Amino acid sequence: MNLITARAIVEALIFASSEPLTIKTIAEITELDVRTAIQIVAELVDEYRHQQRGIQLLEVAGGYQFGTLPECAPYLEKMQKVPRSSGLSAAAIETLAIIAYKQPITKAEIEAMRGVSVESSIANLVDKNLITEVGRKDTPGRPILYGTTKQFLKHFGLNNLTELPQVMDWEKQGKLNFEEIAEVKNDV
Amino acid sequence: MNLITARAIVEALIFASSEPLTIKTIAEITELDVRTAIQIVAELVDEYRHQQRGIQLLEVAGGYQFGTLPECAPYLEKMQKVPRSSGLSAAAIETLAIIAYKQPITKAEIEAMRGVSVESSIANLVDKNLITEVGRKDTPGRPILYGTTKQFLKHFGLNNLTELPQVMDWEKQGKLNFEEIAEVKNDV
Amino acid sequence: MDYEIKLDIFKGPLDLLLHLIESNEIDIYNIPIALITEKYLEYIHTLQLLNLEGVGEFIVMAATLMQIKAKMLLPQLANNEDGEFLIEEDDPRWELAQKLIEYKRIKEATELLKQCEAKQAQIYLRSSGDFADLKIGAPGDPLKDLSLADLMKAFQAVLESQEKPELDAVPKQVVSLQQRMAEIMELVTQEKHLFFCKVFSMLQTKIDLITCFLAILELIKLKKILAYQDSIFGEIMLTLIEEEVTVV
Repeated sequence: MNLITARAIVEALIFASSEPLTIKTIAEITELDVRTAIQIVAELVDEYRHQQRGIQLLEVAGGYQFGTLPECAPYLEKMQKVPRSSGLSAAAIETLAIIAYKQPITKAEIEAMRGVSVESSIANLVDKNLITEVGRKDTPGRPILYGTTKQFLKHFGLNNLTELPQVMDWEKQGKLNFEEIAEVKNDV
Repeated sequence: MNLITARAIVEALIFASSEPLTIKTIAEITELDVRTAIQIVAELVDEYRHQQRGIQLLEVAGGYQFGTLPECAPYLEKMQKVPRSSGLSAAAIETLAIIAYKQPITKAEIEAMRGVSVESSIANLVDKNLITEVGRKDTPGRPILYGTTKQFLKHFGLNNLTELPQVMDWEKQGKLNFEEIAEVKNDV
Repeated sequence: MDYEIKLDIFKGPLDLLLHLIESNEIDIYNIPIALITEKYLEYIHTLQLLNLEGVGEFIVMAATLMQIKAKMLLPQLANNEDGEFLIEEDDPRWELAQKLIEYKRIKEATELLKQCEAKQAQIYLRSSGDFADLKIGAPGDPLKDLSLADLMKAFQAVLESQEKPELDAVPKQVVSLQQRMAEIMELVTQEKHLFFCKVFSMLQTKIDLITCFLAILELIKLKKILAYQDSIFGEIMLTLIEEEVTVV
């Protein structure tokens, strides 16, 4: 397998995968070493970027995925056969924001912050696979701790949680730093 | 819209469409005349063909669609088989199927059926809350009995386990075979 | 109808309160509690008239506001026996102010997240279409694309892979178990490593298959041969046991 066909294979793999493909998986499947895989992917990203294509190679949720250019969106909207994800309600996205920035967090903690019941928001978000149980809090009743999923990262176009836009003076209050969360996630 | 961006838009449209895209639709959405649309698509087909990519632009069912090169198929097949960190591997699905139909069942009994160690499959399924300990078998060593969880039922939209679709009455047949085999043995 | 829309705008009591504070240009750390309570109750009253769902949560906040209002009326010295200055935390409004500030940040975070979402919504991903056969399980939801039919199929596959010999109605003994055992011993001696399936490949009738299988089992039991696999899903191999070797 020379470098040109390796590139073609990596391109085909990323193209065919319905999920962002990690360097690790790419290396595993192609039997390339990780460094070569990284190099090939970087070359592909560059190529797509500089060829004025309608497609770009994106880094999302810790992996690589093809997507269209935002500039093409008005035309794509006109196309009927394009499945779009349904939007979230205002209440659900507020609950999701709290979970994203404060994870891991319990339902009661979110309710205290929002001042309303978040039962249905949480059910909705779990259903959409944007949040998930990440553990139990070591307090009486051992309430469920929620965190965001890989799908969350994908939905919001983030590579990892550190890419969440900064909210002034807020992150500091988080109970776990993001690297730790990332570790927990990977173990799940 | 100059020709370069038109090409990018056409590329994005074909990429994002869930069905082969006809020249007519492309022309309609881009508001290009049909001749220009044909020309752009032909250029794209050519470009993909001559750049040693892993993706090709195919004419399928009267429309255009991206596909991977046949040469990449072995790698794509391999990708399917790579166990994903979060999805269930084929092995785990098989183990889950056995537990669903044969519960309560011990690890050793599952291993006897699958012929391989199911240690990690079981750990994975317990972790994902699809199976759980339901008791201990009254045999030496009192091995753990596994059964499916409520979440399992919920996912498959079942009210209870009796609603699992019937698979050929295997229990009965199994016994029958053993009896018959025993008979053969006695005959020897 | 008009109010229903308003209720939708305010995602909860904190949202409403924050709106009242901001629209009246009030300092969050120094809320004129009487004024705010009055405005808040006005709004709640309309909600109650409309008998809409979710009013309960707004009423809880109303109670909190009135409680704070009552505390504000108490002589401050009651809580301050040593004659020290009141520290911020002793202000009955402190907790509410903290909550509101936190909620303001939540709103900010929500806005930022919405922007991310809008930006990502501009990017279209490939529809799975033609590649349905290359579906890869989605993360987080291990069962995402697994249907009941898939589960059944998996189980069926297990069943089919089981030793499931069927017998002729009238078993006719063609080759005896002893004969078959001797044959297998011969084969294994010749080939050293014999493919398990190869032993069966020459056999035609079901009864022969069974006899052969039993012969292998018998030989394993007698520690004459050893059955092993190179890898988990590898072919089963048969080999001769020379001396004392543990049987699998």
